[in-house]
Amino acid sequence: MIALIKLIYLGAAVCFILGLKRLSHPATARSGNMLAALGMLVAIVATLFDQEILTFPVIIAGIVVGSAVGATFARTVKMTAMPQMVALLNGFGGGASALVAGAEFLRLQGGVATPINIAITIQLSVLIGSVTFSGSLIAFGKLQELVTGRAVTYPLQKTLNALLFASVLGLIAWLVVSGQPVPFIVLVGLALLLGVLSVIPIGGADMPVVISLLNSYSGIAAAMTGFVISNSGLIISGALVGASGLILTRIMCKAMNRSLANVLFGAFGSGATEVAAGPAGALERPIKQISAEDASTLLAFARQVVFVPGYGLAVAQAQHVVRELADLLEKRGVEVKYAIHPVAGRMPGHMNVLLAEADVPYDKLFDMDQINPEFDRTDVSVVIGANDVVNPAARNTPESPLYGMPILDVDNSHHIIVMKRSMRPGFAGVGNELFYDSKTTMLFGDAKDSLKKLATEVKEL
Amino acid sequence: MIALIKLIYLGAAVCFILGLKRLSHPATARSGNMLAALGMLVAIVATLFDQEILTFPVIIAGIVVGSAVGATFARTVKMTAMPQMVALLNGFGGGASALVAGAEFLRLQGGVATPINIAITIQLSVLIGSVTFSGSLIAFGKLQELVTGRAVTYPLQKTLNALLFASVLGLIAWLVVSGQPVPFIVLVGLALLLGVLSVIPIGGADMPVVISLLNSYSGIAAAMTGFVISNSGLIISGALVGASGLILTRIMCKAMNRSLANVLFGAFGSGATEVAAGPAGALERPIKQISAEDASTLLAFARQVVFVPGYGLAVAQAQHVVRELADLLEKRGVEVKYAIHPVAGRMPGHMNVLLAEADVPYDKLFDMDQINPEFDRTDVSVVIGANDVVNPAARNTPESPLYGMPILDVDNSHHIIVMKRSMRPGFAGVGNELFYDSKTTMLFGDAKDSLKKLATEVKEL
Amino acid sequence: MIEGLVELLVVFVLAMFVGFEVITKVPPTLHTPLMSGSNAISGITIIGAMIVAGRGDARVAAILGFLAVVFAMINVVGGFMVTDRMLRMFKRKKESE
Amino acid sequence: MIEGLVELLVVFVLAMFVGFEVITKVPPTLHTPLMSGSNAISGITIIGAMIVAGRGDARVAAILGFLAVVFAMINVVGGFMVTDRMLRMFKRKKESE
Ligand SMILES: NC(=O)c1ccc[n+]([C@@H]2O[C@H](COP(=O)([O-])OP(=O)(O)OC[C@H]3O[C@@H](n4cnc5c(N)ncnc54)[C@H](OP(=O)(O)O)[C@@H]3O)[C@@H](O)[C@H]2O)c1
Ligand SMILES: NC(=O)c1ccc[n+]([C@@H]2O[C@H](COP(=O)([O-])OP(=O)(O)OC[C@H]3O[C@@H](n4cnc5c(N)ncnc54)[C@H](OP(=O)(O)O)[C@@H]3O)[C@@H](O)[C@H]2O)c1
Repeated sequence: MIALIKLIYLGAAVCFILGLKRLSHPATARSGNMLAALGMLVAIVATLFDQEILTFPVIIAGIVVGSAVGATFARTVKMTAMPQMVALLNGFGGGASALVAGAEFLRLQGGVATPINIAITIQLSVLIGSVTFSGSLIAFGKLQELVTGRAVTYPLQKTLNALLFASVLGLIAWLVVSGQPVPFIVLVGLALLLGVLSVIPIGGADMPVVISLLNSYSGIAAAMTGFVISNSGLIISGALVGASGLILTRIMCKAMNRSLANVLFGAFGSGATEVAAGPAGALERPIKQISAEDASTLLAFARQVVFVPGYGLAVAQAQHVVRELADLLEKRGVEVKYAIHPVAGRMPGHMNVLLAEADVPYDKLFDMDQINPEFDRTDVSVVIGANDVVNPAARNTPESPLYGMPILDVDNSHHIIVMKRSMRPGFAGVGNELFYDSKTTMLFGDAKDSLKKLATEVKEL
Repeated sequence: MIALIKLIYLGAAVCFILGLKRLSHPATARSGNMLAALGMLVAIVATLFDQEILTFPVIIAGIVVGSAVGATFARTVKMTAMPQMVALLNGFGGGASALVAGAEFLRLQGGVATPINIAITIQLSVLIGSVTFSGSLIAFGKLQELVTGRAVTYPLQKTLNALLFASVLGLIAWLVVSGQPVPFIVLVGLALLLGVLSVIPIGGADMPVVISLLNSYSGIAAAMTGFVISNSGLIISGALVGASGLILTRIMCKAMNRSLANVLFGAFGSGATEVAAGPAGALERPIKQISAEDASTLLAFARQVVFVPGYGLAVAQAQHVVRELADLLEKRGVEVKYAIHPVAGRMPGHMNVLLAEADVPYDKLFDMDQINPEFDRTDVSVVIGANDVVNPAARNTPESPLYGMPILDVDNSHHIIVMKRSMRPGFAGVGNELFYDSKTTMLFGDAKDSLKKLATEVKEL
Repeated sequence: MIEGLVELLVVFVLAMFVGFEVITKVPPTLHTPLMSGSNAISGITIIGAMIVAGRGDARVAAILGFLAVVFAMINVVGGFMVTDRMLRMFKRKKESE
Repeated sequence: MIEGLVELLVVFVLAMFVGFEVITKVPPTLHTPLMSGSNAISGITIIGAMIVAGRGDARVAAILGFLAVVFAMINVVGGFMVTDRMLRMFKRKKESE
């Protein structure tokens, strides 16, 4: 029986592996997710036959409540709130690992001395699980704007965090030796605090990277739990998630051309830099503005128009209007394309998801590599609430924090219309030469309003 | 202590994994091999501390003898005899697994009843190990031309092999139940026979695929041995090799555009097809011949010459002469390139190794994809003992066994000179339209002789 | 005991390798679904939660067990469903191509 | 006993996955060295051979053990050295590029 259950766990782990493999290719992603879910179902059912399980009511109650809550979350969440949703779910996963380890700790209190390896893994499991829990909740709060999205900094921040981390490790060492439950609760408290304090100094826009990292942690927490209860199913799955989360984090950092250390400790997007770089340059130099009327004429008589959406599109929720405008232009014979930068917006694939929601056809979306050679032949590029991803400083200014990031070369097109509300900088907090380019005209205002005006004008032409 | 040894085995396995990863990229391959060797060394040293080991003389003697023999093999083998060397070494590996399982079987005879899972894995280990051993030796014999390289076929061959296989499985089942040693020896005998009979019907040129498959078997045999002695180091390494061997086999089959089943059971390169397709076409239709003198003039005054080496280059050992001729032509200002087809010759990378031996600069060798667009601009292509890899039937004749295999498009060049000894077909046993092309001229004779003549003529020009 | 730990460590290391190898060169478009999908997989801790909750422990441990099951289940169900919702969106677009 | 077997099976399956993932898209040039390199790794059976040979068994088993060590060692030493010889050849060419 035990052997059979273990075999089934192995089967579940194989499902997870194959599921993850499929998840990393667009065509097979959906079936991959289903395969992984199937593996989970099988593992859960098999566990019901585990001989260690004596009573079912608590389990069944837990499963029903958890499933209901999870399903409600998943059903009601808006597409644009996906990143914070993932953060929240991740927090629950980490919390569960910590709780399992806690229960195990309590149980072992009664009997004989806990073997040292179990003691260590229990503590690690609690530590990682609790950090994941509170860290994920903060990430959720930042993205949901319950907590400030800015990077919160204060003096001696790093020193404080390092001290906290050291004392947690010290507590674990102490616990391993003594096995007393009181400092155990302290450990939980400190671990939760550590999670909060390490995520607080990170800017809201870096949250996807943080979530990916915390996701990796929650995998490792699950693996640790596996060590605690000697279950290789948990270990495999946990390690899988741990490793793939790390890789994903690295891939995301690369796409932004920043190091993980810079993301975690760089306090990117803190108020300080933003103010310094922003208005200073803005006041001094002349920019050209354009009226909605003129802009619409420009668009209507162009041969090729490229829309370059960015974070502002998401803020303004302008995805439907942009589609409407595109339809109008296409009816007039204008070739319309969308240029999708890999880190436009605030989560990976942000623009794809938004535009997909507005039913923009898939074949109109172009990757950076595909669209960059096209700008030469583009009459008008319309930058809709994008900033950093079209900042030429990434090519020209070695001092810029953006330097080295591949960007969309909109400045190669004949005209550029930039829609934003002000001269404020974007996520990286730096000014943008593009706005002062002789070919650039600014159309100030909320992106949705501006686009609506354009659409009305084009209709009347 | 045991835990430490196990940890070390894990370390060794990690070395193997990283080594294999590096081995699959040209730039890192050599360091990968060294890393794997290091892992092996560490594993061997750690094993010396295993508590099961009571006496050392036998071990030391075995290690000394084995190392000496292995090193001698490795030092003295000619570069061109590499495939058979690998086959031979592989055979020893498989044999070792079978021997270990055999010794374990003998030991367990004395005591209590053998647990069923151990009994099964012992038998499997012996079976796979023995098949690998005898199969590899036959592959070695074929390539070394101790056994005929042709596909040996006889009536009811497949039926016989299937029966043999079934009876081996039957014996294993019987053994598991009874545990008697006599049929054990029979098992070994039958397994050896099975190895011989499954490789005999495969043509010599398909041996690289067979060796890769047998290599995969020897990995699985090692893993089975790991199950027998409950050693996860053996299991990991064996499974690694087993899986990578399978993948490699598949990659190689794909490069030849054939299925594994076709390689194993297709009796490709058996005498039958060869005779049927060969001289029949050759006698009827006119071909053009060229003298060495005319050919050398053609070459000397060309702007670009592409050499297309094939199996005949290896047979004639003409790699040094071709280099000499190329040097002479280059001195006269002719642009010389080499076109390397992925399955030219009889082993993967065959041409690369040969030409490397003759110090042909690496950057003069071009892959199929790189060189194919170049043939348009090529004045003379010199086909040196290649046949199938330049056969246009692969593009035009759906009935041909070559159909679908990507080939070198030499027929796009202005002139083609083909060097071979006769009109006999190549490995696939089919005629070649290229030889009747109006742009093609044949230069009959051993490739080395012909090239020498050409070199002499070019010198005198 | 320690020996058993090493066995488990072997499994852990191998699984890490598999994880590393499997997730390479994912296109940025798939980062978010991949993140939430693998996040759902980390809910495998549900197994541990079930074992702890079903052991019929004393009061505090039982409450912890119940909470663990709830938390893990939220992660699992929410995770897979959210991922599917996201991927369905991509899918639809592809077909209309 | 059977349970232990499953644990080992877990390791086997995971290692297979690693093997599959690691060897993808190898260029044909490297097929032969890769084959002989991985072949040398399969000589890991030397560990089993050493254990069997060192156990101080009765006559037949001892002979088998000795032969096993010899065979495995030929595979290991020959395999790695041959691979290195091949790769050295490639290497040299690259530098002259
Ligand atoms: N995609 C990811 O996964 C990810 C993850 C982490 C970080 N990031 C970072 O996020 C940045 C993304 O670049 P991005 O160009 O998309 O965005 P951005 O550089 O942050 O710029 C967004 C612009 O949109 C404008 N905007 C905001 N709300 C608007 C509204 N309602 N109507 C019109 N305009 C509005 C803002 O200007 P106003 O305030 O003047 O309107 C701002 O300049 C990159 O630096 C990237 O590294 C991305
Ligand atoms: N590379 C691999 O890994 C591999 C593995 C398995 C199978 N194969 C198969 O092997 C074939 C390789 O194609 P290929 O074009 O290289 O070879 P091929 O098609 O076998 O043709 C070789 C030609 O060389 C000529 N030749 C032999 N000895 C010669 C000598 N001393 N001087 C001059 N010519 C000589 C032969 O003609 P004469 O007898 O008239 O001289 C023969 O036509 C493919 O079918 C491939 O699928 C390759």
